[in-house]
Amino acid sequence: MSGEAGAPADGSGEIREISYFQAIFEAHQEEMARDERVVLIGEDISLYTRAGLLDGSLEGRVFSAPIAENGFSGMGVGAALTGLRPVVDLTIASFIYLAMDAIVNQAAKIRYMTGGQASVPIVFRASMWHEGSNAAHHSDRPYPMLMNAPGLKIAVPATPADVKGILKAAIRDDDPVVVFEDNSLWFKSGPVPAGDHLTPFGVAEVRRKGSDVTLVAIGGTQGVALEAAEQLAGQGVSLEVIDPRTLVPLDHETILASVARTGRLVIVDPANRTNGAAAEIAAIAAEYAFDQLRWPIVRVTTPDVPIPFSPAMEQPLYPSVADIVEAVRKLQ
Amino acid sequence: MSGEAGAPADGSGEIREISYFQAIFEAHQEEMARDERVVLIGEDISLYTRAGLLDGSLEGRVFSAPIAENGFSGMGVGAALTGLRPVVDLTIASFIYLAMDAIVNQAAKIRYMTGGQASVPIVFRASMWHEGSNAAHHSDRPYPMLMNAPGLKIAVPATPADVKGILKAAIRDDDPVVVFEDNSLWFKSGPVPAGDHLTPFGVAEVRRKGSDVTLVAIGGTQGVALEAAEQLAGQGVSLEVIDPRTLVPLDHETILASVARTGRLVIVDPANRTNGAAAEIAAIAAEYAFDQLRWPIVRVTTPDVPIPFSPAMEQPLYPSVADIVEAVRKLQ
Amino acid sequence: MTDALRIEMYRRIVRIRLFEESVKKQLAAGRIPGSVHLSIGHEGAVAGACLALNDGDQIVGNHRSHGHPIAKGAQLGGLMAELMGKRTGVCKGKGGSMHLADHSVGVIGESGIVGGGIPLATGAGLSARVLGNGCVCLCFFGDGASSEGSFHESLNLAAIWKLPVVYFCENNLYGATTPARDVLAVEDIAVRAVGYGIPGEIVDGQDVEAVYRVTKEAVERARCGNGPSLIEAKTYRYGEHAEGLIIPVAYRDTAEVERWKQRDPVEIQRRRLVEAGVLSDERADEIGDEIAGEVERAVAFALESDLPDASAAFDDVYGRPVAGEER
Amino acid sequence: MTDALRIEMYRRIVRIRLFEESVKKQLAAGRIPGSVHLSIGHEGAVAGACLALNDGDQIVGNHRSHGHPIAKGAQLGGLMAELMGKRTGVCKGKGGSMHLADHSVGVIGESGIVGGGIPLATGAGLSARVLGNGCVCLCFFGDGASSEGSFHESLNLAAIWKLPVVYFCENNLYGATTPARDVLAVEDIAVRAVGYGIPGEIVDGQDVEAVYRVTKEAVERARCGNGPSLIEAKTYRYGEHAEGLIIPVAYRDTAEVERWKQRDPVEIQRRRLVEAGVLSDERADEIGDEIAGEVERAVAFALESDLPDASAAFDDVYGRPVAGEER
Ligand SMILES: Cc1ncc(C[n+]2csc(CCOP(=O)(O)OP(=O)(O)O)c2C)c(N)n1
Ligand SMILES: Cc1ncc(C[n+]2csc(CCOP(=O)(O)OP(=O)(O)O)c2C)c(N)n1
Ligand SMILES: [Mg+2]
Ligand SMILES: [Mg+2]
Repeated sequence: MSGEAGAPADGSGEIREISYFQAIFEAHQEEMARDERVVLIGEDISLYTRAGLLDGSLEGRVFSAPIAENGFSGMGVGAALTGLRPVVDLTIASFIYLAMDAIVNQAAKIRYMTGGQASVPIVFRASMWHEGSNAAHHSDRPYPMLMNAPGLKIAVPATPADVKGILKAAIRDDDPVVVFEDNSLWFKSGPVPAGDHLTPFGVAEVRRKGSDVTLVAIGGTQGVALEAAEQLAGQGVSLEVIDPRTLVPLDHETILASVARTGRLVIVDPANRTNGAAAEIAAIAAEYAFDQLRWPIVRVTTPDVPIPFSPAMEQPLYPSVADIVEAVRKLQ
Repeated sequence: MSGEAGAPADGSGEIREISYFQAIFEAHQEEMARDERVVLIGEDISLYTRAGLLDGSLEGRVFSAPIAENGFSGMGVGAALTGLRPVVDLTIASFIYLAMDAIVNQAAKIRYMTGGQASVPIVFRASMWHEGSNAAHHSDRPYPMLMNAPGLKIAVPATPADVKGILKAAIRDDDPVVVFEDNSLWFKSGPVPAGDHLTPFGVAEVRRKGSDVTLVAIGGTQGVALEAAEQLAGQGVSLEVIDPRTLVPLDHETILASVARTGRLVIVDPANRTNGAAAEIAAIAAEYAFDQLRWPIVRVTTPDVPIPFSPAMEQPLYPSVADIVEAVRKLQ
Repeated sequence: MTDALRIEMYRRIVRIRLFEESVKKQLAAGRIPGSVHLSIGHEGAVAGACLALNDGDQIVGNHRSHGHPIAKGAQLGGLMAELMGKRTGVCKGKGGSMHLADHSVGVIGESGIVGGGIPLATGAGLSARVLGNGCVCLCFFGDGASSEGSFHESLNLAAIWKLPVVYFCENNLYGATTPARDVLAVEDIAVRAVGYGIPGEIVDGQDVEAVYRVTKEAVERARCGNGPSLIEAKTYRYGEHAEGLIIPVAYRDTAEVERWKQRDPVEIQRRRLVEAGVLSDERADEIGDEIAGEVERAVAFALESDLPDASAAFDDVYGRPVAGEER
Repeated sequence: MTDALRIEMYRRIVRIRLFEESVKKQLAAGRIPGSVHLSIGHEGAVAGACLALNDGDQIVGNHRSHGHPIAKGAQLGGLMAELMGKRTGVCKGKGGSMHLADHSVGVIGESGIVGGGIPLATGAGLSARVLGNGCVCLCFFGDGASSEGSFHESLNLAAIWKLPVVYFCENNLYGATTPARDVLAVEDIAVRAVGYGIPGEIVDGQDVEAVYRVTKEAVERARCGNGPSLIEAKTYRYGEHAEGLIIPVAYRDTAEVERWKQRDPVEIQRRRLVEAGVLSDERADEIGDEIAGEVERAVAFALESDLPDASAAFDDVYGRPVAGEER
């Protein structure tokens, strides 16, 4: 049911069950076909056309790059300034640190610094890897950092429909968007409308309606959130599960309205705890929904440790159904 | 009075009035003289010995580097792994983005990834510039981002005594510490104990005692915070002003204990609003001091815009006395 | 090289010089906030290189790039107003000295982050290649910037895809207070071209015509699909790293400064044109006067202009304002 | 080169080969989590280079660096246990395949971030210079990594300060699925040495003795204070980029793979020693058996070892636990 909720049909086409991964490439394919200015830049991506993920005719706009994240990200920014609409594939999110100058100093600021002369229509894609024993150099979830950089839009799509809709909307957006994919979702399927399906920015999706506790779940945590909601429903506790879908802009209204009804807020965030996205959401609620809040705001996050290699240590770190159930139990 | 509060004498020496800037160099001078493993790395820093900020005899340990932030920061990390205790001067905080791989992927994670075989005793210094029309490429305050990277310690010293004590403690610390200096403080003076004055990490300083509202003020905002407290005192509102001094580790106890007494929390943070340090502090209070909180938590921050050049636009952006007074007024 | 072009070179050099001298005065008078990195001494390199471009071509500058938009044909009024933080500034007062973009003449960005502009120029090259619009991008940076990773990454990217970019290093022998010889493992930055299989040329930056010739060749190579080049212009800044900045110790010889001033780009071109009979001394003086007038009008325009409203700080963060918390 | 050394080269090559073959089996059997980048094919380069060092010297590896600690003298048990995520692993199960540091033998770090280790090695050079301890650091990286800015920045830093670092590129012609020729503007990475005024050497990576000789020279230069060198070993990986990774399309010729296997580093050194009468075929077989035994014991040790407690995830974030929120 989370899938349907995430895929409001826009009437343009039939609904198919496809994977998150397929949805990513549908978005690329459609936007590249629609607009010749869309180009792809990233490592090893000549595979996209060669493996049939994208149509072979697009080959000339797929730039399979050297391993030079800051260079090719900045190149993407320059291309965006001069007429292209690049999608820069940073592959794994930990590589974003190498491209921070291009993203934060350049992409995010150039419209502003030029007094609006320029726009920077660029999309950065990055995937966040979990539970694969990829260890500390390949397991970060750095979206909270980028939320602190004005000028960027930050998306964390959680369903096939949303990743398609967000990517398409991002490619058409005149501002830099960083799309964080949750790698654990890549091979999960869900309903996706065919054709021009766009997901609006700044509009949260209520994945499950409820009345006792508001559960804001970020990105790939929808699954554990909904499962926890199901379990707790069996125990007479009704959870409202909200997926913000984009963190910048963030849909304050939907979250605050829900908290106003429930008086309880739990935030599930797969990023590290300190200054994660959950901190911002908690701060907003503590300022603007304070009078309706009846219980402490609880964050369920990945603790503040680099991600270890051994599954014995890694797996228990991520927010789980049990963690959420326990957090909610605290509020009674 | 803020100065005295920030300079608990350690009995080792007389108290002098020196500037924040002088205090920085006293710390360097003393630690380099004390420990031959301390080296400095940064751009244009051969000036330090040539201008007499440091003793000429230290010249051989001052590495005036090419403009290559990631390279020399990573070099610092490698040096820290192999017996030195480098202080890497990144000059202006916006340049940190270029060194994020060295800081976040390497410095922060190496102890962990090696299972504790290695330690990374390195200090990164960065100064944050305000109100000088330095524009968007030279005006960032990126400490909130680094708070999300486990393995780093983050300090925001606000007085000459604290910047000296924090730098000295950071140099002796076996873990990477990023010290954010507020450039607007450089030429302000305050009492600093001579000799071995160390400021502990994770211990906030109460800059002014009060009973009605807890005001957590970060880094360079102590001045406006204390002035606002003074103004409000005249109107019968008693503010407790707390300077966390280090953001990682953060002194939860002092903040929560104060909030428990006052029931009101305002946080003043010169970083951009979304996911600033204020968000984390608000989230902590909303979880652990909720039952004592009687009013919404209010953040007074720099709004989410890149910093503009023109003083007409720049100056009003930063948290001011009036902003704080207004925020506190909301809580009555 | 036509006479008209040679005179235009002189005109642009003088325009930069007089603009910058005025900037220095306005700063001293407290009319320009912050600090400024002046192009004085670099005019030959800057003007010679920009004149080798077509109007539709692009340039990317750095922190020391007041001269570059001027050389590319920008109006002085918007530049001076920008430096004074006025709403009529070319960037509405948001960019200031280190960010004098003027998209109307192809000045697509200046980066206050050293080396930050090099990938941007590379991207303009990518656009030219994909869009097939025949544009070339000229990328300015300093000797100091050539130590940044972005230099290496960009030259490699442009070389493999034969992007129409000319990388133009203004080697003024110092990065801030640091002598290039102390932080550069090689004497000539141009030799680094070898690592990317592209042409690397050294040119006398004080000789605008020499710069023009070398750049023109590189621009033509780029435009024909033969890929990028690296040009190193040996030049010198006459003033401090940044105007107003007090540097507590001497880091260069006054004799060195004087030696370079003997080879002043304004004088060299003036003398050459006068000696060749292309320009009379009187006409040269007239040009100076005309340009002085232009600069005066720019100053007047800037001084008359209003400061932006404080609320303008909230515009231009995004193309369309983004929903979110009210402030 | 003594016979003993030549035999030791053979021994280390074989040790890497057999260890890696076992790793492949353990992975397939589900005993190693995640994925692994094997050194098979690179053994000549890795062993030849490491043997040119003293015991007290250091190396820095990358994501494909199981072989490097072995070549530097690490015990196999701790490495295999690490790959299985056991608490007895050399990094207590926290590092895994891409982070096999073993400080006891000077393996100071391996970086899963491509290019991330290059500045670290440079820093080891800085330490050696400041501490005057006579150490040299050998820095391994791939052809792909040579496109990163960290390569450029590091070589320049090491060159200006004459740091005792040997930059050793294992050019296996591909970065993941991307042919080096598509993303490198030059054929030989070694030519980039010109840009830093340091020696650049190309060597046959399949010939352990050639690698040893070239590296030894560079190490001696470094140790005597004559600064860094760049060595490019031409080599090849026999298997996939990462074991277990399925690559949906062919990106290299099977003929190419076969051609390289004809020049197998194990075979080349064995044949050479046998032909020179330094080693008999029987003794070579015995060495193989001895090492097979070592590897078996390492596997047994790893299998017997316990997994870490989940709570161990919270150790080693800082030297001393940091006050803060209870979890
Ligand atoms: C990434 C970065 N590092 C450092 C600085 C500070 N800085 C500004 S200009 C400058 C020197 C630049 O030297 P060069 O590239 O030679 O240009 P020049 O000023 O000589 O024209 C430095 C270090 C900066 N702005 N950006
Ligand atoms: C900064 C960074 N970018 C990308 C990757 C993904 N990645 C891992 S290995 C690899 C290829 C590396 O090629 P090369 O340096 O030639 O080493 P090889 O695998 O061939 O030994 C890539 C792109 C990474 N780990 N780090
Ligand atoms: Mg310079
Ligand atoms: Mg390779």
